[in-house]
Amino acid sequence: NNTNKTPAAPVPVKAATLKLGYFPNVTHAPAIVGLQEGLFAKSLDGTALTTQVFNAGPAAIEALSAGAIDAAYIGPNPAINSYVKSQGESVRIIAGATSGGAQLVVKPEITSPAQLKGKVLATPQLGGTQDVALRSWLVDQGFKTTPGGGGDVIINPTDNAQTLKLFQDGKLDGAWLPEPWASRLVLEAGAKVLVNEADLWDKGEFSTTILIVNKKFLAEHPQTVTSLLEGHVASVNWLNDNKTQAAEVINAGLTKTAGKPLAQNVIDRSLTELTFNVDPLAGTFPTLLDHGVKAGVTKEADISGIFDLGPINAVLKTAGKAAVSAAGLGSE
Amino acid sequence: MPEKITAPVLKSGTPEELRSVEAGLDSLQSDLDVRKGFDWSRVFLPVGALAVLLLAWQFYVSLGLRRRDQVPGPLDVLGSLGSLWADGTVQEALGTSLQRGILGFTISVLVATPIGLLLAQVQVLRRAFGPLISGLQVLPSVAWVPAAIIWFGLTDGTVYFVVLMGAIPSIINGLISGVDQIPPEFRRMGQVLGASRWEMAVRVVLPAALPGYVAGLKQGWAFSWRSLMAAEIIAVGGTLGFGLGSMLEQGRQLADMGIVMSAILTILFVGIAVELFIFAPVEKRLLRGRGLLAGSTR
Amino acid sequence: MPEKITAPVLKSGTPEELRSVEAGLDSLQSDLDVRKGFDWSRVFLPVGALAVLLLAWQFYVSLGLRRRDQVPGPLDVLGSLGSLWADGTVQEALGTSLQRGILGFTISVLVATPIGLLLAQVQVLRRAFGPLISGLQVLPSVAWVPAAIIWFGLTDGTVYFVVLMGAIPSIINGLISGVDQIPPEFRRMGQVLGASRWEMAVRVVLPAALPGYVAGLKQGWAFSWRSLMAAEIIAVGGTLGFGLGSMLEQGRQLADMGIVMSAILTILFVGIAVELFIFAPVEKRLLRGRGLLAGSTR
Amino acid sequence: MSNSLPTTVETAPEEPGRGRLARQPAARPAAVVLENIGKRFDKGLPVLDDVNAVVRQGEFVALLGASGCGKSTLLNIIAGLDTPSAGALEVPSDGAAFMFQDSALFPWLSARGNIELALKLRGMGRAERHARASELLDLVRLGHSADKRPHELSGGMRQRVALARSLAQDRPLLLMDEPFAALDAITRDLLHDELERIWAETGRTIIFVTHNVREAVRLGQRVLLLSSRPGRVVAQWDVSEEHRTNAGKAGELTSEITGKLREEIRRHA
Amino acid sequence: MSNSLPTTVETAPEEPGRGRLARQPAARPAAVVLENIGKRFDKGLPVLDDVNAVVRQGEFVALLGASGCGKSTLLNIIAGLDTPSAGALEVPSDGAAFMFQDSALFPWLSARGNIELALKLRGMGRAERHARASELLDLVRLGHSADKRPHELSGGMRQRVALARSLAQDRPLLLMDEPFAALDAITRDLLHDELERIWAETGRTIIFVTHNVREAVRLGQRVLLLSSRPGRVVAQWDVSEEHRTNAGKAGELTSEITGKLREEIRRHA
Ligand SMILES: Nc1ncnc2c1ncn2[C@@H]1O[C@H](COP(=O)(O)OP(=O)(O)OP(=O)(O)O)[C@@H](O)[C@H]1O
Ligand SMILES: Nc1ncnc2c1ncn2[C@@H]1O[C@H](COP(=O)(O)OP(=O)(O)OP(=O)(O)O)[C@@H](O)[C@H]1O
Ligand SMILES: [Mg+2]
Ligand SMILES: [Mg+2]
Repeated sequence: NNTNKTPAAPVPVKAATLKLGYFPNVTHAPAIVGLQEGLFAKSLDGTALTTQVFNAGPAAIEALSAGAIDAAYIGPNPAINSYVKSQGESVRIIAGATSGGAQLVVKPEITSPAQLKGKVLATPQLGGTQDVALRSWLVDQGFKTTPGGGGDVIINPTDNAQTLKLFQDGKLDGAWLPEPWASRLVLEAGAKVLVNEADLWDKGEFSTTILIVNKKFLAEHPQTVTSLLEGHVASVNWLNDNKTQAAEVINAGLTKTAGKPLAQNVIDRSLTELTFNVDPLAGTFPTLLDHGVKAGVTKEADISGIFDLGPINAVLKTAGKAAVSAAGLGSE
Repeated sequence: MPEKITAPVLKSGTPEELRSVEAGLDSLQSDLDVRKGFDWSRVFLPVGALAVLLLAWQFYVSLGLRRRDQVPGPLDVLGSLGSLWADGTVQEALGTSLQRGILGFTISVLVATPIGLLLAQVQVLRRAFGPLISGLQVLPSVAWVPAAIIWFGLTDGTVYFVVLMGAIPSIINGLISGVDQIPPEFRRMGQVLGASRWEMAVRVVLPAALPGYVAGLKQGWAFSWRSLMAAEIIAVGGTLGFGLGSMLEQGRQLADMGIVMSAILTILFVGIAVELFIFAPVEKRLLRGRGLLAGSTR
Repeated sequence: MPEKITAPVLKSGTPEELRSVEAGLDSLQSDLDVRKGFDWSRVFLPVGALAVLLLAWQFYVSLGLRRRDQVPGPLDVLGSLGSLWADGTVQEALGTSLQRGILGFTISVLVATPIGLLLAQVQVLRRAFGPLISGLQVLPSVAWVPAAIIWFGLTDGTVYFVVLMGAIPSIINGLISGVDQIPPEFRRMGQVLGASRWEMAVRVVLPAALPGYVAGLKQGWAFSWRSLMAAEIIAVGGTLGFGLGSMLEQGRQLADMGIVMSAILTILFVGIAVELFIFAPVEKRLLRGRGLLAGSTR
Repeated sequence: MSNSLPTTVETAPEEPGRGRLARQPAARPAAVVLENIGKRFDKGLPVLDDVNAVVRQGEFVALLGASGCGKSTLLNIIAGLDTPSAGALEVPSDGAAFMFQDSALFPWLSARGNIELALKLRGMGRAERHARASELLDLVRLGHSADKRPHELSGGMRQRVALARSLAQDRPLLLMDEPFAALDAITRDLLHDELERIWAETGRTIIFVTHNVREAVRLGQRVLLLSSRPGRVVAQWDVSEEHRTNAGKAGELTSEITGKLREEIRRHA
Repeated sequence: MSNSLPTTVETAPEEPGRGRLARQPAARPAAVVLENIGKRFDKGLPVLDDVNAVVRQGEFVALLGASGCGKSTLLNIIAGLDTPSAGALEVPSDGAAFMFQDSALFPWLSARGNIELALKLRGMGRAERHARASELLDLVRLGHSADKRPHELSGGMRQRVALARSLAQDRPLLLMDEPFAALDAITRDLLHDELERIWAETGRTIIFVTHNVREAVRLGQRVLLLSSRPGRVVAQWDVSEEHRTNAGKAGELTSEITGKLREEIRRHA
């Protein structure tokens, strides 16, 4: 694959293999279901599919950037960072996957935002979606925070698994977390939801997981990308059509890759918080970036061109569905 | 009638008083040691120590200071290990990691030894690159990951690269330290015997530095194994196999202390086994051959 | 009239032929060395080597094989380092890490030295716990993180715990290896001189093992520094200060190779500085005091 | 004044020691008793076999024997540094001062430091230590090299530091393994006198190994000859006051001992 | 037959060598020439100062001097292991065989291994090596301990292995630093004979250090005396055939040399 025999005008060819990266996580359910149900295999007919499981964003982005994988399910922030840093050379967002499912969960005794003064909260990673959301929300609530950790509320960017332990141990007062961690804190550690991120966004929609591809791969193998998207759309549709079976199939996939399924109540609660949608919600991206700037963790940057939604719209059109919008940030 | 007494009867001169028992016991011990074949206390003592630690752990857990899912007891871990064993995860992880660890370490040794000898023997090279190598030694494994991914993609090449970058500087430094401690008369004797630079390095310097070199290898093995664990966290499954590091990380990601502890115990077990069955015998032979075993506790 | 020639004029016996120049140069070099004060070649040579590497790097980058954001050139990194310096990030990270590294290493040495001596001197303890310590040495830092977090939460205690667990087994093993290499006559002499166990350990065994021990300390420093980097990735900012490890991780999160390379260069710089200004002089003094410097390239 | 004892040893010499010391060795209690001492290393042939000897308190005994016959091994056993494989021994409860065959100086200490360590380990205070070390260094003619490290000393100088260190130990029994081997004839003579003076003053029991038969006769009250493979006390001679004053007599004894030694060595060559 | 030269050295002895060798030392070319050699370590006083000497090819020269006077240092300089701080020297281009004062055996090799390494480094094949090593071990009476490691050998045995190793080197110049110091009188005599035989057979130039004046007169064709602090050649004696055959003459020379040595040492004590 990735052969480039005629530099001037590469003739698009079908790739021999497609290397897909994802996380063993309920927010990556479209990937898990697509693999479990053989939806990708079916749509990628003729192209071999290999998968790679990552635990963290940086390694996935580094691998995608270097061409070690061709496409990946990932959070919007790593994708934006990579796009900005490479001046648009590294990746393209080709579809949405999951939205919603992030909450600020706190100790039960905290019932109002005002009580957060001087408390210690966790987020998954500095400058990540939830981190930015928390910081900008705190600014709206009149608190001051700094990326270094100072301010009225102390923010500890910490691994989610550690956050659970720390919270159980009473060493954290709360955390802004994606699924399934928000659910785990609520169900396993007795946390209470103080803020649901969905309430902060238009229509309660914000992107949690998106599908991205290596820019070069997209240029060389558009057919393969289209095939991938067909599988992706099928997978998202399957999730929306089979809500009852979803938990079981996802857990089977998690057992295979993560070694263990999620507890039934955790996955059930997670799935009610998450929405699966091929729309990347491009309209929220400028706001995302604004929040980051406001929170002092990102700099102003130009992300127009990050989306390449042509292929997905073609697929949606074939299926007779409505096109998704790039909100002026790329081709549709 | 000469009475045969194997252990010496120590009587004092004028006041019948026993001579320092300590010294007597010490020399007795070191003398007896040398004679035996495989000394089973080498296995039973560490196993015993481990058992005591396990008991202490169980006791701590049974105090109930912590929630069981946060600090599982030995039995819980055993259960978790058992189920991981039953579905083959442990075997797979252990096999993958062991294979990588051994191969990576072997390559490291083969690369580091000539470099180390060269640096130890040629002052200009040592002065130029010695500090750099010490600098590389303190770079965390994760620093190599982005570069490794760029160069090798998600292949075993990446894993080995990270392992090599972890182990090689350490082995080089160990060898150099060993060479530095060679008494100068050995080199002088080599020179008198007309050894060429190569012969000096291979016939005099390397064997003379061997005890220090093996000490460096031990540290290098630890570095390579730890780097391997770090490399196995990059990505799980797929083209990169599933190793003990992946298992540990998986446990952490799930906040499942049973898996975490199972991985830790397996890694610990590998470390102990390598020490007991590889390094300890090699060191013992080396020391004995040079008459350094007397008085040593090896 | 005796003509004074400082360098020896080497004339051969019958056929006027120069004696092996190599040997002559070698001994000349080792002789001259000892006399000088601070030898600036110790600084210029590594700096030169580094400069050559930087040029090679710039050359590789200028080939344009990789995207600039993936493999930034030295100048890009310098720019990135400059802006990180301007906003104080590098200084903060360097200060935090150095302080933690030095404190953690100091505690490790203070804890490991008595344990190492005890293990090296008492066979039963060594047999029981030696393999365990070798096992602990190969445990990756990340294995300690869950336990550390349970015990210390997100405080510096967690960082220090991870650092200690990384460095202590390595220093213990280094010391034990050093002690194993002591020629037995030193212990025997100590015994003859009537040294108690304590005096033997402190006045005979420890000084005799010092060169090996310092080699172990170097490896221990590398372990502690690498463990520190791993610990600083646990959490970035917040209640835990922002160190070089955090900076490296942040660079990776932001996919900013400039920050990553800046962190790597800073870590490398610390490693080289510690080697040049701490370990090298200590080792040199040690070796010179024992007459081991002749012929060595230190 | 010789009596060759091929296999058994007279435990108490009938003859009193040299006249220059008023003490009567036979009357004094035994300091070292060796009973049927045997020693073998690992899988090898026995090095010592059935060694019997008694050394009385205050005696000055020379031990002679071919190279490799087991003299150092025997001293090690007496010092408690090695255990015999057979037999029993009686030694002073507070150990022995021992000067090893190789000087075994601690390379991290200067000549003075090596001596001071010995003094420190017997519990001497700092000021006294310094003075005593200087005294001992002067005794062995090394006052000018006190601050040199062992590697900066010549072979003979190292041996003298080791001698000074062994004298620094305040033990009633002093074992010396070829203490003067690396010294020139003149320095050796000087140190012979010093050693004799110290022996007379302190009344220590001294057992010393030498390859120099003349030295053995010059210093020893009694000379023991060890055979080779296995080592065994095959002969002993008492050295009387007469041998000391009469050069001819001494020469006679020297050649007698040399003859016996030659005979022993020939048996094995 | 003595001539004391307090400061200058006659470069060519007028007297021919012992009759047992037909060669005429004076007629033969110089093997080692030392011109105003000076040596000081670091900051210390000079150890050697203005040493002048010529050793002709095939000569057997004994070097005498007080302990610590610089004999080993001088040999090191001749062997090229150390550089003089002043002066010039001429040595054979292919280096010298050297037997150090401490045996300096490689502890990781057996006695045989040590000797075989010397043979290997001069390029000898495996089979020949083995045979030659056995020969040399027998020569030093260690055939039975060939497979022992240095730490399993006695001091004298180690010295003999080192002797065998130095003989294994096929060099025209052989430097020996107190080669027999740790040996008993009889073994020493045997090895004296062997060394003399080898010297006569191979015609090597030999410079050896000894503290035994008798040994110097017994073996050397010429005896050089080094003074102390600084080391300088203060006297030399030619040893003629007459000294060898006539015990009285030899004794005379021995006491003359001893007297001179005593005088030298007294100047400094
Ligand atoms: N550790 C050992 N292992 C095996 N054999 C040994 C050991 N130590 C000594 N021997 C053997 O014991 C014998 C006696 O050695 P020892 O050192 O006592 O001799 P010695 O009489 O002191 O000789 P020398 O006069 O040469 O010093 C030798 O044959 C030696 O090879
Ligand atoms: N590396 C060194 N540094 C400083 N001084 C040294 C060094 N080596 C030797 N010396 C000094 O040089 C002098 C001569 O030493 P050398 O070993 O040559 O004596 P030697 O004549 O061989 O004595 P011996 O008969 O005791 O072996 C001594 O005073 C010694 O202290
Ligand atoms: Mg001996
Ligand atoms: Mg000498």
